[in-house]
This record gives sequence, structure tokens and C-alpha cells, in this order.
Amino acid sequence: MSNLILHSPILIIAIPLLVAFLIPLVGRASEKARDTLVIAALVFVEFLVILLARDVFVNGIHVYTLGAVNATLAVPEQFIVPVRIILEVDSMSIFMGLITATISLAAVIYSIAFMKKETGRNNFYTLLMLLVVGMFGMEFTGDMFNLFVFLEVASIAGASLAAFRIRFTDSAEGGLKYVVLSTIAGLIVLFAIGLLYAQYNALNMAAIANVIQYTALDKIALILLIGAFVLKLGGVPLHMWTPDTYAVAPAGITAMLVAASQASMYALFRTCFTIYGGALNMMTVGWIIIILGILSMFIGVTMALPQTDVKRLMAYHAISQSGYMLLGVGVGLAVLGNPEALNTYGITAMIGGIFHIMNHALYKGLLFLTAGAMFYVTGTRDLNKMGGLAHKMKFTTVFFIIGALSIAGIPPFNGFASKILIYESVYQFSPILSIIAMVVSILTLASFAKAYNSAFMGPELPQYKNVREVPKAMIAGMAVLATVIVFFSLCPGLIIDWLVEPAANALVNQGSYINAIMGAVVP
Amino acid sequence: MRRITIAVSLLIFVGLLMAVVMTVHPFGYPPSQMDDYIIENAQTETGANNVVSAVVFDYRGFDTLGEATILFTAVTGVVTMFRRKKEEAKSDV
Amino acid sequence: MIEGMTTYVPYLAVALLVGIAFYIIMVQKNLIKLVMGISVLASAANLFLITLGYRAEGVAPIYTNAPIDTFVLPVPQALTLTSIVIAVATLALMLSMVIRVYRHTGSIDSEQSRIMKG
Amino acid sequence: MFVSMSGYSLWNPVIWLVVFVIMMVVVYLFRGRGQEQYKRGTEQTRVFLSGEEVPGPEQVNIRAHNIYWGFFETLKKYYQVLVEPHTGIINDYVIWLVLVTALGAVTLFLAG
Amino acid sequence: MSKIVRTVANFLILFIFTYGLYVIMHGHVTPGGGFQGGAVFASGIALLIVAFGAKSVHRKLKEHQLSVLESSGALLFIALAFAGITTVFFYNALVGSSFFGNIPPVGANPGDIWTGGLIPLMNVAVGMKVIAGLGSILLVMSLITSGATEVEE
Repeated sequence: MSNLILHSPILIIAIPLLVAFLIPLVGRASEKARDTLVIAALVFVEFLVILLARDVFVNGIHVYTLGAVNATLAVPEQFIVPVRIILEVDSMSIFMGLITATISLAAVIYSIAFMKKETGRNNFYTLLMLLVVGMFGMEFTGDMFNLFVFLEVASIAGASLAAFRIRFTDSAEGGLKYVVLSTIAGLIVLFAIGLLYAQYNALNMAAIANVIQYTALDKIALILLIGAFVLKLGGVPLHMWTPDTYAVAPAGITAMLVAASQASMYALFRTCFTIYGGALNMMTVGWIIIILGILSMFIGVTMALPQTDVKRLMAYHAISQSGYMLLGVGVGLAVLGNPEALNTYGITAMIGGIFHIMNHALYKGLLFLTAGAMFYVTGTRDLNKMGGLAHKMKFTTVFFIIGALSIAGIPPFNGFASKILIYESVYQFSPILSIIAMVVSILTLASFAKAYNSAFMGPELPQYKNVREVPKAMIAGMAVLATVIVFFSLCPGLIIDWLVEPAANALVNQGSYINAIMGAVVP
Repeated sequence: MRRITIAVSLLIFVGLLMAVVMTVHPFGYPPSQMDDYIIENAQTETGANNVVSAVVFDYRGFDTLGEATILFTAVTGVVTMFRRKKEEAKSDV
Repeated sequence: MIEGMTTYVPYLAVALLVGIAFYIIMVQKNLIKLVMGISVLASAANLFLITLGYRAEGVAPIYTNAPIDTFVLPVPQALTLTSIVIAVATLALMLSMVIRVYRHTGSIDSEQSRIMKG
Repeated sequence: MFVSMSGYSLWNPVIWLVVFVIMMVVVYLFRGRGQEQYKRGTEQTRVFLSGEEVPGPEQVNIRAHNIYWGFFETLKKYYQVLVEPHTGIINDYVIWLVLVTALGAVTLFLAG
Repeated sequence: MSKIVRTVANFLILFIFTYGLYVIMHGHVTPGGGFQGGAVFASGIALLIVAFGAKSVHRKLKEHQLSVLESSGALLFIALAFAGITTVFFYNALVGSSFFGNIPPVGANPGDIWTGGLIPLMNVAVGMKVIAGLGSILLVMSLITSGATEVEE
């Protein structure tokens, strides 16, 4: 057991990778064996993540040095900087890992039934597991170049999956936009990594953060990283690929793309807090992120209101919800300099923003799955053509209502629990931002009222007379997320104390992250 | 308008980049503590004469695994793009 | 200043390549040319990485009959190898998606082949 | 376990649920004091459109683009400005990326 | 292509493949490695496609064969990475052992093929993978651009 915990960071990445390499061989033999293999692998990964989370919350940061004689030997003897690739898992990483594992499990259970009609399912599951690998690698690695590599893995797998249903005319377009922009963002990240390597001759995040001096090169590298990661997480005004890609992707994959964009958001926060957190004046960077967040919130929701394509509508809401996270964490970043402001409201704002990451992944994943269920029975994404689905699809309606109320921040759902933290703490920082956030929440409710009314309400339409409820597996996939949402809604204090607050402290507390690597060094 | 935006943004971007790369270490004289360690210990630790191979497969082997994964992913994606479609799905738009 | 220019010529070349690549990507509506621009950007990144590792009068870091103190840095070469393979993989995927777009819409112009907007 | 403290207030879903249930009970009691002679499936429930025959479900169903018509009519100018940049062309997306990066770099260099 | 090209290709292809395999096998001693050798080998496949046309190559070489080869190469690579899991993932367990385990004398030396521990084996695995990957990319792309509408997975 202790060995399992010791090796769990690499096993979480390597087991889906192994399964992905196995699927082309297994899938030829039997479909059922392949599906069982995928599900079993993801369940085991989920178990490993929970195990690792317990260990991290009890024993602190978990360091795993790849290829060394000893896993905890980050820096070689008689030497001062790490040379090998190091996986460094702290509370924030494992928090994101929990999100990724849960969403992937639900999405796979859903896709088993959803993708029955498609051809080439072996490739589908291979790419899906590779997307999981990319997300986990981005979240667990402590090495800049390794982060870039896994960013590319996630991007390529996500683009291939977004364009998977090639029988539709628009699928290839969405995939092309995603892969082009992701590649450009990845190359920009590579430039930034080169700039950092050129000065400090190090690739490990902790080693760079230990010696960084905030020179002009560092500023350029920081802004390049911010631009690339904001593009990847779909923040206004770099958001325009998001609706195009989310709309064409299969429903389960859209839910996972949301988690992938949040992995990019994790990379952004890791860059700003852990690598550059030592630089004294993060006020400017914090304000840049706050402004991007406000723009994302408002423009995202106002663009979502007139949409008639249900998945484009939800994609614009994904943009506007990521604005809340940027706002909350950006406030924490802006006040990182002065401790009393940080302790009075900054840390609360960060807790709200980070809690909102998990809530958003859950309810937006659930909403995308319900949108996929609507598409499954009606064959269209156009809300103008839908109507009266509630007469036949009881479960889907209930799940949609749960997700919609949660995203709109209606008590007692978890969306409200995280939004109220953001409102009240941001109000102490600057009242106008808080008011904008509340207005955006109201517009979100209006937009989802429109979607619910035009899709589920109204009389039973004749062309949907013989509509049945979606298959059991899809309902199961949605039920997983809905159950977690209800649990989070009932006890937010528990989640905040166990998961969210350690994650926020891990972001703020840069020294512990550095010490976990460089602490053993004897100069 | 579009042209002006392109010109301005590109000028600012490349100008800043050119101004900043002048502050990188002079060409040919890099800082090299990590690489010196690798050059000194590659033979004894990995037994490979080719230090680049030692770095690619031992010190940074995980990157190489990810790189192989990316190639695998791209091949799968390319084959996926051109796989056969169902007949009844042909008409679907 | 002049010798400064000569010492920094490779970096300036990288910056120039980046500018050219972004100009191609921003202006060319032809999707194939856009992909070409992206590969130019990837070449700029590779050139930058391999430039960082050069040591004056250096030789390849291979022990076979070479003095140890003249080795160039090995890590940038490994990074460049990785990024080259990544560039090739993404290039193949992008080109196949462009072919797929052409099959569906009959055009490789990024404005005429566009279906989704707003 | 249930309580989540924010800056100067707290949020407890259990209390909210209790209050919600009490309100529902009160509403149900009021509802019980309504009209007795209401019957389902009789003349009372049929739609009466001044003698015309009631249109079919296609006409009754409200389409999505009809909802919030006045809102969009009022904010027509705002939406013209907002939708115009969403051209859906990849080149424009990259222009936005370079523009934002350049402006951010300038901001960072000016503001320190 | 013309007869001259085919004859020259027939003649050259052996040397190209041999050189690719040599580069793969000697990656830990001389410049090169799995990726470089695989690229050389795949360029030989490209020469075949150019000379004889995609369809005739496709008659001999199917994508699913290549995908099986690629999956097995990837599995071999990750299995070699797992070989050191008793200490640490990616631990080079074979150094000092009797299998590829010689340690060369420190400093300049003529070089010894029987060194490097896991590195030569990883080179072979990556070589298989790159040959199959680039080969199938070339084959699929050339098939599609030469008029085929779809390829079987």
C-alpha cells in the first residue's frame, strides 16, 4: 500500500497511457473487453487519485523524481539544482486531478452508449484515454517543458476527438480551429520556456522560482505564458474558438474539453503564483487577470443570450463562468503583496474561485451531457426545432434543471455556495466588480430559462411523438455528476475545509512548493 | 481597420521581442550548471557515450514518452479523419 | 553596438522568423498557407532552443574521441528533438483536417469554408 | 460541515432547505383553501379562444428566437458591436491573440 | 514514375533501410537514435511511395499492420519504462548488469555497443514506433491525396 501511494503520481499518468496503447490491439478482439478495460482503468485511476489526495492532505507535497535511484531524491547528491523530470503533487494539483478523474469517468460511462452509432470506436477510446493522460500530466508535473509536452498531448487528442464525427460538415472546422490555436499557444509556451531556460539554465518550476529575478525577459515570458494559457482556457477576447469547438464535439468529449481548459487554467495559476509569486509587484498581473475575467463574464453571458444552438449557448456560458474563476483568483493575486488584505478577503476570493472551478466542471459537464441527450433523441442542436421533450425524458429534464439552477447560482446549489464567496470577498476589494458578477449571474439564469423553456416545455411536438428516454448508460453518466453536485450543494463547508482551502493555501504559499524540491540542497 | 490592427500588434510584438532577446546571454556563452552536471555524469550514470541519448532516454525520458505519445495520437487522429463512414450517415448534415 | 549585433544575430533571426510566421498566419486566408506559417513558427522555436545551447567552438556532446570541456549543452538538443517531432505530428493532423474541411465545403479559404460564426 | 464562512456572512444550505420546506407547507395550506368545484378533463380545462379552434402544438410552442425579443430589440446597437468581431475566421482569432499579448506586454513594462 | 526512377529506388531502398536501422541501433554510441533512424527509414518508405505510387505500396503494406507495429513499439517503450518501477519509474535498471550493462571508461573512448542499459532497447522501441507512425502518416496522406475517399482503420 505504501508502495502504491509512493508510485501513485506516475501510475495515474501511466496506466491510462498503457490502456491507450493497448486499445488498438484489444479492440480488434472484442468490443466488450475494450469497454470494460477502459472503465476499469478509469475507476482504478479514480481510486488512486483519492488515495494520493488523502496522502497529500495528510503528509504534504508528494515529490516523485523520475529515473532517480530514489523517488524522493529531487536533487542529486553534491549538486544544487534538479536535473531530472520531477512530478510534484501538491493540494492544488490533486484538486485538479480529482476533477479530471471524476469528469472523465462520467464522460466515458456516458459515451459508451452515446457513441454506439459511430464508426472507429477503437480510435475514439484511444484518443479519450490520451486526453485523460494529457490532463493528468499537465496537473501533476513540476517541469516546464514536460508541461508543454502534455499540453500538446491534450490539445492533439482533444482536437481529434472534437472532429471525430466526420459525417457532419462542421466537425472538421471545429477541430481545425482547436488544433491550430492550440498549436500556436503551445509554441508560444515553448518560447517562454526557452526564455526562462536561457537565463537560469533550469526547467524545473521550483528551481526557476527559486532564482527568478523578474527581469525584462521574465516579464516577456510571463506575458507570453499568460496569453497562451488564457487562449487555451477560452477567456475573452481569446475565446472565439470555444463555441465552435464545443458545439461540434461529441457530448462526453465536450465535458472533458471543459476539464482540459481548466487544466490550462491550473497552468496559468501555477505560473502566476508559484513561479512568479516571489516577484513583489504582482498587482499589475492580478489586474490583467481580473480585467480578462470581467470581460469573459460579461461578454460571454451576453453572447450566450441570443444563441439558438444549445451547445453554443452552453459554450458561451463556459466562457462566462471561467470569468468568475479568473476574477476570484485574480483578486487573490492582486493582493498577494500585502498580507492583511490577503488574509481579510484575498484568500476568501481565491477559495471562491477555486471552488468554482470544481463546481463549474461538474455542472457544466452535466449540462453538456444533457445537451448530448437532447441531440441523441432529436438529432439536432437547434433550440428552435426542439420543444416538449419533458413529456418523454423525465430523467434528462431533472438533470438539466439541477445543472441550470446550479450554474445560475440559485440556492441551495453548489454554484451559489462558490459564487457568494466571490461576491462578498470581491465586494471588499472593489464593489463594482462584485455588482457586475451578480448581474452576470442573473443573465445566466435568464439564458437558461430560455433554453429550458424552448427545449423541454411546451406541448408535445408531433415529430417527437416516438421519442424515448436515452439509454441507461447515458443516464448513469449524468447521474454520477448530478449526485456529486447534490452532495456538494448539501455540505459546502466540508468540501471547502477538505479540498479547497488547502488548494488555495498551496497556491499562495510559494515557499513550501520550492522547499519540497530545493529544501534538501546544502549550499 | 484589420490591416492597421495587424500592423500595430505585429510591430509591438516583434519590436518587444527583438528588444528583449538582446538581453539574453551572448551567443555561445550560455549558463550551464545543470548541463555540466549531465555532461560529467552521463557516462557513469547511464553508460551511454552519446550524452544527447542519455538526456533523451534517461534524464528526460518522460518527455520522450510524451513525445512518442504525441506521435501516436497524431497518427490515430489522421487515421480517424479518414476512416469509413456509415452509409446511412452519409446524408446527415 | 555592431559587435553586439553580431553576437545577437541568431536571436534577432529568431525574432524575425516569429514575426514572419505570425504575419503569414494573420494575413493568409488559404488554410494550407496558414499551416505553413505555423510550421515556420515551429522552426523559429526550434532555432531558438538550439541556439541557446551552443557553446563557442563546441563539438557534439558525444564522448567518442572528443574532449569533454568543448561539449555543447545536451539538454537543448533533446528539447529540440522533442519539439521537432511534436511539430511534425501537429502538422500532419492539421493538414488532414484541412483536407477534411475541403471535402466538406469545397474550399480551403478560411473565410469561405467557415460555417460557424457569431 | 454544512456551514461555509465567507468574509462576513455564512451560508448554510440546511437552514435554507428547512425554510424552503416550511414555505412549501404554507403554500400548500393556502392552496387547499382554493375553489372546490374545479374538475380535470371537463369543459373548465379546455382552452377557449373566443370561439376559434385552438391551434396545434407547432403554433403553440414558443420558439427560442422569439424569447426575450424586446431585450435584443433594445440592445440592438450593443449586439451589433459585440457580434461583429465574432467572424469565425481563424486568422482573426490569431490577430486577437497577438494583440492581447502585445498590449499585455506593454502594460507590464509600463506599470512594472 | 519512369523506369529509371524505379530502378534507382529499388537499388537505393536497401541502403536507406539499412542505414536507418544502423542509426537506430547505434543511437547510444554515435549521433542518432530512435527518432532519427525512424525518420530515415520512413524517408525510404516515402521514396517507395513516390516511385511506385501509393496504391501499389498499399497493396503490400496495410495501415492496420502499421498500427499494430506502432502499438507494440509503444507498449515495448512503456514496458521498458515500467521495468524500473521497483525503484522508480524510468530507472535505468540495466546499468552494471550483464545485458547492455557495460560502463564505458570515463572520458574519450572508442565506444562500445554493449553499453547504455535500457537506452538501446528504448531506441529500438521508439524506432519501431516512429517507423510505423511516420509510415502510416505518409501512406494515409498519399492515399487520400491520390483519390481514395477513406482508409480502413
